[in-house]
Amino acid sequence: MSTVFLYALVGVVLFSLGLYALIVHAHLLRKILAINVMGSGVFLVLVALAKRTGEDTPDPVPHAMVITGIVVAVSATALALTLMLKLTAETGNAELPEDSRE
Amino acid sequence: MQTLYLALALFLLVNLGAGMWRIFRGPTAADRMLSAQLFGTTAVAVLLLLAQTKENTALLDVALVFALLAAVTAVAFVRRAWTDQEVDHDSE
Amino acid sequence: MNWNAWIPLLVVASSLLPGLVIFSLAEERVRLRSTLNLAGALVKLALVGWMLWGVYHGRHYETRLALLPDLELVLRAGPLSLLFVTLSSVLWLVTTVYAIGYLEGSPHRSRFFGFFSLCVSATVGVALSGNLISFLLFYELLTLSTYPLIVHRGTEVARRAGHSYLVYTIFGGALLLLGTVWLYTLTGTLEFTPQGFLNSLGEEHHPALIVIFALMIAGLGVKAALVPLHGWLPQAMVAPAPVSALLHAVAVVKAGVFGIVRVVYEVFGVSFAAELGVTGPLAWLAATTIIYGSLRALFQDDLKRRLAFCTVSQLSYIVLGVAIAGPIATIGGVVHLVHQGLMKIALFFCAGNLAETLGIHKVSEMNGVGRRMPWTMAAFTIGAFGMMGAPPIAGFISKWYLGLGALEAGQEWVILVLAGSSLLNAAYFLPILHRAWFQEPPETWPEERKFGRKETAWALLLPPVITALMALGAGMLASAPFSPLGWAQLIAQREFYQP
Amino acid sequence: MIPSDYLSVALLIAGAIFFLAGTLGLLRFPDVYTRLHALTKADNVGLGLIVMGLVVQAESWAAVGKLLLIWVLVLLAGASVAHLVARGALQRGIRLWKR
Amino acid sequence: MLQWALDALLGLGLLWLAWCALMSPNLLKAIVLFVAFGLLMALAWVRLDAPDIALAEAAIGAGLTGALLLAALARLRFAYADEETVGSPAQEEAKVRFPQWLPAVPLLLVVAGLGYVVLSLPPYATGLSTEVTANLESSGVSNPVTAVLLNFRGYDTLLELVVLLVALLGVWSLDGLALGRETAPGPVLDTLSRFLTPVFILVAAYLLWVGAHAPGGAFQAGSVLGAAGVLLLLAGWRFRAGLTELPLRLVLVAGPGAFVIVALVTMLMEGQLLEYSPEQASILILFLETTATFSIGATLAALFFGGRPQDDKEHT
Amino acid sequence: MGTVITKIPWGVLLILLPLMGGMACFLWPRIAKILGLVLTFVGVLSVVGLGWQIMSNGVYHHAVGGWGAPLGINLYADGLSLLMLAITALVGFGISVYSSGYFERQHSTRFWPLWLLVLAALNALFLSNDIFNLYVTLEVMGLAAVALAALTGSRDALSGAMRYLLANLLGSLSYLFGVALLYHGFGSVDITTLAVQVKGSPTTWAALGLIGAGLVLKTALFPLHFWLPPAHASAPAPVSALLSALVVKASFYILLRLWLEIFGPLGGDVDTLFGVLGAVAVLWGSLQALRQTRLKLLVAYSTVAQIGYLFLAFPLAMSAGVMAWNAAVYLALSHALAKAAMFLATGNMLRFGGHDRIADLDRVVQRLPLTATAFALAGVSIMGLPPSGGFIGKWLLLEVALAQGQWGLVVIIVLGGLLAAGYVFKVLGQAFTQAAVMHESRAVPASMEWAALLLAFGAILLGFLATPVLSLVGIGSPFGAHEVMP
Repeated sequence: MSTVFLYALVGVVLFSLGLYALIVHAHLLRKILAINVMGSGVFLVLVALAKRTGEDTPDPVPHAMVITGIVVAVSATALALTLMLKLTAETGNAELPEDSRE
Repeated sequence: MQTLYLALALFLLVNLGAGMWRIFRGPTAADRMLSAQLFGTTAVAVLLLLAQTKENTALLDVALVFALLAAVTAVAFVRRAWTDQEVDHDSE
Repeated sequence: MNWNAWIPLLVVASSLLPGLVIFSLAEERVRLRSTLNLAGALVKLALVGWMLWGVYHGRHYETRLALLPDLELVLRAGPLSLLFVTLSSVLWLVTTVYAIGYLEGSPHRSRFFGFFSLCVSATVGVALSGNLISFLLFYELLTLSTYPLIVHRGTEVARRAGHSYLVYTIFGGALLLLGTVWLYTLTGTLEFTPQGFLNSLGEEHHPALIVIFALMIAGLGVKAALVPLHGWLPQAMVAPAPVSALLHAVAVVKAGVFGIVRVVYEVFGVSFAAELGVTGPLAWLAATTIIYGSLRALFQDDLKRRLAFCTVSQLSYIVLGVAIAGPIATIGGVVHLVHQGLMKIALFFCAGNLAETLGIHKVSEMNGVGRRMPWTMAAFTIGAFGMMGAPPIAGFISKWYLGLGALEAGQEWVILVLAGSSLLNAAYFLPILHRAWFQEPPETWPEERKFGRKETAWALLLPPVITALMALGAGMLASAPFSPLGWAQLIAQREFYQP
Repeated sequence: MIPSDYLSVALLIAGAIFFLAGTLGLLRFPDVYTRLHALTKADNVGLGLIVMGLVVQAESWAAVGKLLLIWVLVLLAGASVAHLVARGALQRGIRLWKR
Repeated sequence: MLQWALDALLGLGLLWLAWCALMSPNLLKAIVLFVAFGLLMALAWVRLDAPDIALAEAAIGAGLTGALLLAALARLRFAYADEETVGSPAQEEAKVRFPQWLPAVPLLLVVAGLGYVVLSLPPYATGLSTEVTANLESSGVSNPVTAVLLNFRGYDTLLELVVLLVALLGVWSLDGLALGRETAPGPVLDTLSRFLTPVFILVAAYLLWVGAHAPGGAFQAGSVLGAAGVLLLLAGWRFRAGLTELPLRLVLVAGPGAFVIVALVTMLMEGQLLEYSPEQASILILFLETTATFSIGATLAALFFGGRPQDDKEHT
Repeated sequence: MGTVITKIPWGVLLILLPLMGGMACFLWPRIAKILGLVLTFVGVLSVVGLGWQIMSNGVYHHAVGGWGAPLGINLYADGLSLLMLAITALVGFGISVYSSGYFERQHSTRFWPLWLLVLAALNALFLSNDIFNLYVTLEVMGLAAVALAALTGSRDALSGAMRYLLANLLGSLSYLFGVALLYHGFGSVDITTLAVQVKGSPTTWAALGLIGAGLVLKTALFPLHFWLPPAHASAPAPVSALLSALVVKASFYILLRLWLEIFGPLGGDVDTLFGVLGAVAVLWGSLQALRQTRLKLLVAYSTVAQIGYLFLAFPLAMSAGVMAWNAAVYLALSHALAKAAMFLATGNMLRFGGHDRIADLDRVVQRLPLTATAFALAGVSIMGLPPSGGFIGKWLLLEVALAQGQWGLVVIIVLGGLLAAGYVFKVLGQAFTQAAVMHESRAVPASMEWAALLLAFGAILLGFLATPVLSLVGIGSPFGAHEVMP
């Protein structure tokens, strides 16, 4: 098994780990971390598989996509953190209220 | 030479794994931060070695950015995240 | 530019547009509102008269608008549509006059008259629909525009009545929709055609067609108040009297019955329906409704409720006439569509007058009311005798043809039903008349309003008298060229004798 | 291997040893202040030695400059952070380890 | 063999760090572990021959995200009425709503399925690299990643700058946040920031310049600039009030704004959106990258700062 | 005249104008409102222009950067995209008019830039022919939508927005993973190229699973709808309208587009799954809506139900093709208009009465006749009663279901309509009571009432426009060419 697939598999597992943490954790900061880990997993898959060109230089297109993805991720993280802080300030609790249905 | 660089990189990585223990162990937030700092420095060293193996001077830039930003996280910690509450936990 | 293609649409628009304007009028613009209403009604009547004349001379009036790529919105003036259109546009004019008098000074009149106009537009649309999808469209529009009228008073009782009305009619509408779409997937057309358009379908579709027939009759039966789908009708009596009159005589129930007529004659075709074996059960259902409605009417003290159950019963005469599946019974059924409307609207106007002028709501309060309000009660008496089927009033003509038709079709049991129902009619109308004319009036009426030397306001008095006279006239002049009977014969002819 | 390679190897290995020492110190020393001491050894000397080892190998002056800059930056960050952490720890009343 | 061991160790280290970061009962520990995870990710990018991403990750993933998370944690504690509730293990266990293994079962299936799919992909595939190489000449730059980012798929990059702006608008529309407690900067930090800021700027300029032919570019440069802003903010620096109004907003939209204008102009001249003529491509890309760098830097720093600057002034 | 109109690149303007507008609103908050109104109106004109172009020249292509697929990004618009753009422009203009009266001072300066950027993202999304580009547009739209949902900063709004954000991010990542697999499996992210290249393989199925799951989550199909009611119910009224009418449709559009071009032809049972979930959504959403005591939640759950209808087309399309998709598109369009009107009307009632408790609305509804009419007309379309766009959609759907003998779906479609009538009249029944106003009421600007009313009229009018609309959607035959509309 080449390193390409090693890293791609690591990416798959990271994605799933993040998903698992996203589901089981109630604390929002942890959910945000989980989303970030999931993102890293996807990026890893994208970039690892780009190395399959058979030459020294990997396919640059996924690299550009991942850079885009990283910027999107940091933007989303910043927004999510601010929302979390505002919510905590309102409710005194950094978790989502169980269900706001009446 | 290549082998040496790689071996050293590997060694530093293992070293890093050992240092991780302090992040878990704590006991104070400061300890955790210190090990993260060591982590950063080691990563710079590993990067430098990897740059040498790949003979890609661009990787030096990565190390440079690492080195620059190592301070930012640590400062953010000291200035923001470090709260007073841990006074009593520091007993070993 | 072919003007004839736009007249059916104009007939619908002649009440729709005034209605929309009326919605936006301020409450106090009484005169403008009344003018709009009456102008709309008159224009409509004129247009309908024009079409009547034209159709009689073989002209063709048809509006077609694309609705779906292969389905059109069709408004067409045929004999059957004109029968119903004429009835509703004449009665709308009368009812409008009555409503203007009846609602004087009460709140939310703009809203009321707006929906009132919408309701009539929908009814006219139902009448003129040239295919099932147009019919369905106006049928649902009718549901939606009547609901605000039923709950108009805004009381808890009214709200419950409206709720019950909606539950019944929306459900019925869904069944009708289902039947219609299903039919469309089988045939690819929905155009009303004399003698139906299903003959060409193979045997293998017959079970499906029976189910479709059941779905459609169930859907239409809600509005036609066929037992057991009649529950909403007596409840809806909480609405103001003009609304009741409209519901019972012109719009809602008639739309249901008219739909049944259309489905049997122009979708399935009478002979095809008989071949499918669906007319027999329909006749039995109608017979049951006739007897059941009459029996229930017998035990109501509330005047409007008694009239409501009377409606349940009388409507099924029409269904019965259709279901017997013979030409003469058809004439009886179709002509009753008009006759019942005229008589019943007179009766409801009278009931409204009693409530509005004297505060009388119950049969037991009607002692001697004939002396206080002779004109009103005279109209009532004509209506009541008509319902019983006494000659020479319109009801007699209907029953006569129904009976003849039943004999012709070899369904003698129908005579029994008719006789029984006439007896029952007498049993619940004669005591009222007896009370009104031959009992001593009480010292004071429950809630009397004075109108000078008249027994009540002109706007309230004229409509019942006029409609009662029309009922009388329809019976006495039945053989005249433009009489309802004449049209009914024309229709029956097209259904049974034309190739 | 040319002579400069030997020098480089020696420097690199020495650097790695300092890193090991730093890690051990981080793990074994009893309190924040002593651990700080260990850490800064790894930072300053360990990385310094590795940088020197690589400078010997470097192919251009630009690379040398970058390597040195990296070292200086890490030194600076390490020193400042060590200072800040120590000061913070003192301010927060974390006690010094006494035998 | 050594290569393999290094990759395996990195991969396992990534998984282990991620697991520990996600499952640690202590929030601070989780964040520190996450920062460490980011560092290892950067090493992984290097191993995967993706130095551009390694640079971005080093600046954004490991540096700025870490600072953001730490600052958020600080504010979170400030927002809590009861500080004890932050990440204490007892609390954490009480909050688990269902058996923790329950989602693990389907997720293991997901891992197995996706793993199988990844392994089923052909071991060699060129993707679009041949097309990129073929058109690199006329793209105006020689670094293929920059060529993709600013020329071949420049439209994506334009929208990506908008994402940043949207995030900032979102953060600002939520009002300023309480800063949490902050100790006085002290002379060391002051000196450090004074010394480092020019270096940051130099490095950013260098990365921007070098991006045309080597790893680097607007995002990396912008993040370094943003990090400089963060450091200055941490050191207690604040802009003059006048600068936080229109001038700041102008800097923030300069990147996407310039991009849109270039898009319009190129469309008028060449017929297609963002179609550069080969002669002007390199200068246009440099222009776009420069404005983008400023915007990215300012936006990242502003995101770290939290609320709208003038709002914050009212709070303190 | 005609040549001038066909020469202007309307498609590109649809993206760039709101983009620039958003930035300008951010720079100069004072002119934000005017600029927003003008630009959304220009948006309507641009769609007309684009429609003109498409009708005279056929489908719209634009190779961004001049590279063309697969290296560059292609913009593409056929009848389907055109209709989505048109409904976006119309609803968008309605929302703008409404918002100009709704938001005050601070909220206004925050609303306009985000709103224009959402609009730009929506237009970019409907015009894109590149699955990675779609990811970026999804993110712009998603983040801006979240920020708008949280605009009031109330506790409910914040928690709703947070849930929404997490669902959004999860959906995006799942989608991106699918994109990664497709790219590495078939070497392109251009939809047209992929349509040729993609073969049935584990990669394709995994990509379908990931992309499908991500988009279904964003579209809020049962059981992944959990985030929608709190987010849509707690946002400001125009934002709720935007979310329910347009944003949810955007992810549905991508799903539809990818299904049509890439995944659908490969067969498989996913369509059945979509159908079952759609059916459950119709019932569950409607029942939940009936149970609600607060109006906004009722309307939000109604969205859950109506989204279910869209997915009923998938199993039917297997053999019915064009007809089933036409039904889905029609339902989507009329739902967009009707639901926007409904949320705007709800906003009026909320503002007038200060609350949205259904039981106490009698004092509100009857005082706002225009709003009540808007709600009623929108309700007619939602119920699927004639004459309305909703009716046409349901008619087509029923026709297909009956023709295929899918009795289960027939029952669901009819039952869903009945339940919808239940919850719509639960509100409208309040309009006719005679209660007096008990408390302080707040005036509702005419622009807000008319915006709701006109959108509702649009939903009704759509019932009469089936022939032109369905012939428009056929341009470029997005649903395959095996059945040509007469």
